[in-house]
Amino acid sequence: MVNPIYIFILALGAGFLLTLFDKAGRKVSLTIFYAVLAAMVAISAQWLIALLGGSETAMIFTAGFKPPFSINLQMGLEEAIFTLAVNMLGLLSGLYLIKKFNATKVNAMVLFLMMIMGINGLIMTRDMFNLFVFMEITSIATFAMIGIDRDIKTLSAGFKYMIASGIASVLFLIGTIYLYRFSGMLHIDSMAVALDMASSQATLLAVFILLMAIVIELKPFPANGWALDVYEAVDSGVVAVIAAGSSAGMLFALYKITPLLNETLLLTVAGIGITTFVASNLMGLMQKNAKRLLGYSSIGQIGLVAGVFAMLVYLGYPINGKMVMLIAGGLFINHFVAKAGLFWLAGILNKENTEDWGALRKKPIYLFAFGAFILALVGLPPFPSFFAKWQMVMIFAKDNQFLVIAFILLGTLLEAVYLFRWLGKILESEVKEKIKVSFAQGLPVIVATLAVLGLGIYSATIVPGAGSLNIFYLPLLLIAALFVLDFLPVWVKNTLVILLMGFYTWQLLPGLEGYRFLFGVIFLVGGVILLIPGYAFKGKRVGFYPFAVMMYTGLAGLLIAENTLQFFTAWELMTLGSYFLIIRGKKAKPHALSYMLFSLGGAYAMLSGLGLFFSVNGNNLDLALLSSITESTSIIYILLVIGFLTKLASMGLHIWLPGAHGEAETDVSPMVSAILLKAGMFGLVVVMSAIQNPMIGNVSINYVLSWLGAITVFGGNLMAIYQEDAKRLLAYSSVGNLGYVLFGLTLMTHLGWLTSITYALNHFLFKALLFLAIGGVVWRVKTKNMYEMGGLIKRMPISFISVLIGIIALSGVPPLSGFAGKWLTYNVLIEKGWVLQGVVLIIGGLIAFLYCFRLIHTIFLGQLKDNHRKVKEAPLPILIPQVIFMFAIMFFSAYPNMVLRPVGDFLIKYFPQGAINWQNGVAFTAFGHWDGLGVLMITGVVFMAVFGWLLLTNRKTQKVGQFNIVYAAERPSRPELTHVGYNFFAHYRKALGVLSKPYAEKFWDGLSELFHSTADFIRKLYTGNGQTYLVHIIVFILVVYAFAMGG
Amino acid sequence: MTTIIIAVLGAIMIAAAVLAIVQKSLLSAVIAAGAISLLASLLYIVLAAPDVAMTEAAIGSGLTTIVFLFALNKIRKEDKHG
Amino acid sequence: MTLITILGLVLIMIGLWGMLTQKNIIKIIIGFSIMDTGVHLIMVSIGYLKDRTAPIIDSAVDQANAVNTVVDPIPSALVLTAIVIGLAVTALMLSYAIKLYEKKGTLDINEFKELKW
Amino acid sequence: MVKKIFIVIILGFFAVMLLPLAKDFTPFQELSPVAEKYVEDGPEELGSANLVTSVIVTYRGLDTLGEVAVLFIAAAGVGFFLRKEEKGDKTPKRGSSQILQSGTAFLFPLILAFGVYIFLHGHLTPGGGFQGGVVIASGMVLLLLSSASAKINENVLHLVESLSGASYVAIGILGLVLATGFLDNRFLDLGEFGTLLSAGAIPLIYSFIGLKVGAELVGIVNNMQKDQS
Repeated sequence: MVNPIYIFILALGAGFLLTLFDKAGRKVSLTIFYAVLAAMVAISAQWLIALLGGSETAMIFTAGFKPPFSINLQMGLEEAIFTLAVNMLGLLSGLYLIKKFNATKVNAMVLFLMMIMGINGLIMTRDMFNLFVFMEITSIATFAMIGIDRDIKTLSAGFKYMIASGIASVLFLIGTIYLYRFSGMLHIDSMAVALDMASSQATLLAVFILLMAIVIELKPFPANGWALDVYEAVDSGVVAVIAAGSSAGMLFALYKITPLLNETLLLTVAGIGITTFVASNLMGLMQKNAKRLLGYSSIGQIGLVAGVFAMLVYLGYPINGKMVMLIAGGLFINHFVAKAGLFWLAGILNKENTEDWGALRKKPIYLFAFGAFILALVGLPPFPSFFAKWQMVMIFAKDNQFLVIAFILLGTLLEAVYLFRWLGKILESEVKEKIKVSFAQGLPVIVATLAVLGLGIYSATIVPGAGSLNIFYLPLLLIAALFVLDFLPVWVKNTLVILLMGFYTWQLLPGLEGYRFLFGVIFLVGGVILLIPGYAFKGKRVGFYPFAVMMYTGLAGLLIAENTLQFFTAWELMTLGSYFLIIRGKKAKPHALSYMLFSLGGAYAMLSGLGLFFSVNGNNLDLALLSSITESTSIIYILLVIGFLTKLASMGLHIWLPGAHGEAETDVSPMVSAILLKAGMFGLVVVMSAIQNPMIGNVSINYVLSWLGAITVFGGNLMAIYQEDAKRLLAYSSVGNLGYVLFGLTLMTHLGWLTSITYALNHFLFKALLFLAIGGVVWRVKTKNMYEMGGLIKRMPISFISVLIGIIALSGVPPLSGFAGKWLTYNVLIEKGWVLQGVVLIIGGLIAFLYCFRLIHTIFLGQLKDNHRKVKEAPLPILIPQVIFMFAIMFFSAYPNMVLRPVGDFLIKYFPQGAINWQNGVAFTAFGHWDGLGVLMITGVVFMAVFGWLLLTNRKTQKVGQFNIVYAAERPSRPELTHVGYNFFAHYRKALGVLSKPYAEKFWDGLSELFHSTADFIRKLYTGNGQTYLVHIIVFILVVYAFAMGG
Repeated sequence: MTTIIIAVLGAIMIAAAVLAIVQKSLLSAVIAAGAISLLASLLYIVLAAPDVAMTEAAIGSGLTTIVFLFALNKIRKEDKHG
Repeated sequence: MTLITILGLVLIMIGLWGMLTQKNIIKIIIGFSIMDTGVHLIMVSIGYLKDRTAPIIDSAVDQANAVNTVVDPIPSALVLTAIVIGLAVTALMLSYAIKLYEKKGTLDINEFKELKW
Repeated sequence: MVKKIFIVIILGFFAVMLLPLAKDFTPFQELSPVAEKYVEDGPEELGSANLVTSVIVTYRGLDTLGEVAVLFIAAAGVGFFLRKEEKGDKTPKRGSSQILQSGTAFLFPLILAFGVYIFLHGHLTPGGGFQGGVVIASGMVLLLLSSASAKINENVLHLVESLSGASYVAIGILGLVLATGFLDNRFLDLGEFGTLLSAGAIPLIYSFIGLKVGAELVGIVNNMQKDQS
């Protein structure tokens, strides 16, 4: 094996001679330059392979003396990983910069080589002073390399960097010399052994000073203004090395000196790191400049890695143990690859403003890369940070570090805000120009993308509980295949996905038991049916199928998840897939963002809950143990329920839903509404069936939740009546419908749950139907505003029947299945005696009539618009599933026992009391009975009679022409005012006053505003003045000193 | 004896340092800074470190000052022509 | 040699004071180099042992008893390196200063605030 | 003004923070264990009378290589930084006084010889590659200062710079291959203690360091001095 010292020999030798070689031609020097970088990669790669294969850590003694008598280098697993990463970065960034290298003096190559070598040294050396030398090599080479562009911004940023770094090196020297004197050596490992921290104030102070030197180089908040300037101004290829590579070296330096730190100092580092993470992500909210934004994110991520690492060591996890590797290492490598990739992309696009990145849309590969990096930074599966974060929460929860968890999740959420906002902006922007990507600049990005994916999959195999993740392997393979096959026409992909999903459903469903089977039908059978409308689309529909499959993978994963890791992974896959489906809608971008943020917020609540669960059940991931926990039950319950309620869109957490469901594409709306919302319910069922009646003091949590359910019914329905947009109306109606679901569950009785499930099933059927029918109408008339429609009954009769059946089922009047829900509700209200909620529910139910009426009245009745005279019925692929759902509703209405009876049977397992008594399809409870088929027939007969009478008596109706203005004399100022259906329920708005104000939206808007203004206030710290930054550094050190040493 | 030498040299160095900072003329400031290094190299001899003394004298007070002067010269030239 | 250590600290503080208060970039660099000198002084003073001679084995030093008569050679070696590095940093800072001046015609650090927030 | 007071207060606190370094530090009476070994075994092991030299060149040779690299980076960096802009304007150089010129002509060879002497005797007397290199560089600088027409031949400079650096690394490899480790000086005979040709490869290494350092420093000054090229 090649001695690792050859990394330095090669770099230095080539560096020294490169000027001479250059005299023979730039080609010669370039060749040697890349050959050396490649050789450095090869050496570290070869060591990594050997070490993974079980080789011993290599010690290299320079000058042939053993430490502490000479400087030694070390090549262990960590070193091999870090040097390989850094050298790869060097090679790729070097390639990226080839054009600049060609255009400028040979010195640029020399400096670049020295930069990379310096970082290698930071990683490999075990000598304190040698560490300083390599630190200086790296920084001085960086300072000089910054001069590859010499505009005023770059220069002033570089100078600020030099000053800050100068202070750091002075501190480092002072610390080092004292530590040398106190311990008698410079070899770091022996130093840690020899040093007696308690011996004097000076010893502790020396360690502190040394630590501060390294911490300053790691850019802690708020002593990091200089770093932000560097990230913003310096060439992307160089900045990629600074942000990823130099930070890697400094993190490794921190890792090395950790044995010198006592508990207080470890906690200090943890505090600094996590504060930096939260603060810089907060400030990132206000940032528009792309590279500066990446800078904020970088600083935050480095803070996170350092903070989490210190925290783990503080909690007693061995420094080079598996947990540290998995969590801190995972977070680090994730940031390393993603950030390098993003900075490279920034250079390729060369757009300062984040809003101008739309050009990426013309380059699907790079758009994919961008998406992958963003998701990796936020920590979604299948990226390394997802597993790192998962494991981190489990570990910290085990050690009761909930404050730390809370802060980290807050920071992550803030980061998600600006990153997803950015992604959304790209996806919605109009592309005016094309970008050209050269091979040398494109390749690094592609390699980084593959690396981040590969590392994610690797993490998935080493995280504790990894074995169980095999359930996702095949679906993920399919998703990957769909990304590759995305060039195929839509019908091919649609058929393929329907077949595969159908087959999977066929295989999976019979094995599911109880409520899982029921949800399996909703998720998967529903899913397959709702894929049929896909045939109506033309072209390729790029990016639809991978994410649709991802969403269904998540949903299926929920059904079969046996442990919390599977469950959470499935949950996040589902969220991610659905986000990308929703965002496809033309005006859906902001709504997709709020969907993602609420989902992430909910997921983090859930994650904390799962962490707590992990800690109280003896560090076991098994989901089945949820029913046997005895400690912290209520908190776990609340955290998990909050997570599910965000998906269920309960009042207060609902504001993402109307936009997300309303603006989504024709077939996506029914998917996310009819199917996806049930995932939240599924979660509730899982938790509530395990933890039955948690209390806080004397208050039953479920009682509180029942009120939430009732209010949701009322509020959702109330808001639905004011909508002019047909799809939004349906969306708000979903909020209300799921309020019933929540209410039913919180009753915690047999009948309550049966009610809830009936509602869920019903909602699944009629909401899919309604969204398809209305979607079909919108497909044809190209508007969602109801006041622009009218009289469509003649042009779209099937859609009309769909909507008619849908609203009958929805409003809960006989004869259709909705009535079953209502009937059960009244039964259960009587049973439980919750009168007040009952009143709210009944009023809410009445409100539903109002908006149901509008759907028929405004869209299908009245006068046909002039421009709609030639519209056709909705495309066949959209109609077919409607017919299926119509029949399903009919069937469910006629034979409710066929469905509800088996449901009742398994509910007995949880609630043995108060089951329904079925006799030949007629349900009997203590309060009455209900015969589905009978009701359907009677109502049918009555309807036919009335209808026939109407036909008979109304033969003489006079038709009024379109332009027969019988009530003239007033000219409407706006076109929509001519429509009788416009603002139909305005009088209700007036009457209800306070009740119809959007409190929830105001609250969340206010919160967002608060965060943004705080961010804007804090970032004013960064005045741009180098001296001020210096003051920050000094004050920072003093404050930390006061905290760490004063107390 | 050495203590007195150190004290005297130290006092001069501190004075020179303050001078180097407050002095308006950049040229004098640079020379004062060079003087500090030169005096420091004397202290190194007191501290029995002749190698350091030589280096400090040659690099610290010699070359650094020269580099400063060249830089000043360049800036001044810029001033005239720019 | 506590006295020299203190002297070193004083120089560091003066240098830092210069870096924090002087507007002229050249002055800031001078402050930095004074600070550096202070650090070097501290480093050498740490290696000094009372009444001992330079670590050179010549006729004046008995090799057998050298352990008890010479000062620590390591800090000297380190300071040597530090001095050279200091020069390197100073030279680079000065080239920044030259370039900055070329671009803006001023050396006032307050003028270079293009990047902020 | 407020700002200045604030800064003085901060610095005051900072000084108070650092004070224990002087106050709580009791000077040691003995060498540190590592230093003790260097002093005790150094002369025999490496054959250098100047222990600082043995530490610099061999025991902590990697530091020194790094240090040379730092200087090299700085020289390359200054050259890179002050490279010609697209529109470079030439300014006439002013001549210097006659005395300086003739003085230099007389002094230059002497200074050069002195520099070489210093680095060749690095293992015996105070000084070594760095000091010698600086002396050589100052000779060149004097040359630059004295005559308006004096120009450094950059090709020669680069040649010296590159070859001396590469040779230094090559000697390091020889140590690795022929002796026990990278930069080990003992692949050459240690010779008779206290003579010029002793201490193994130390004089050789120091010579290359001297040349390298001299070349780098001249490079820095030259780049600072000349009009951007």
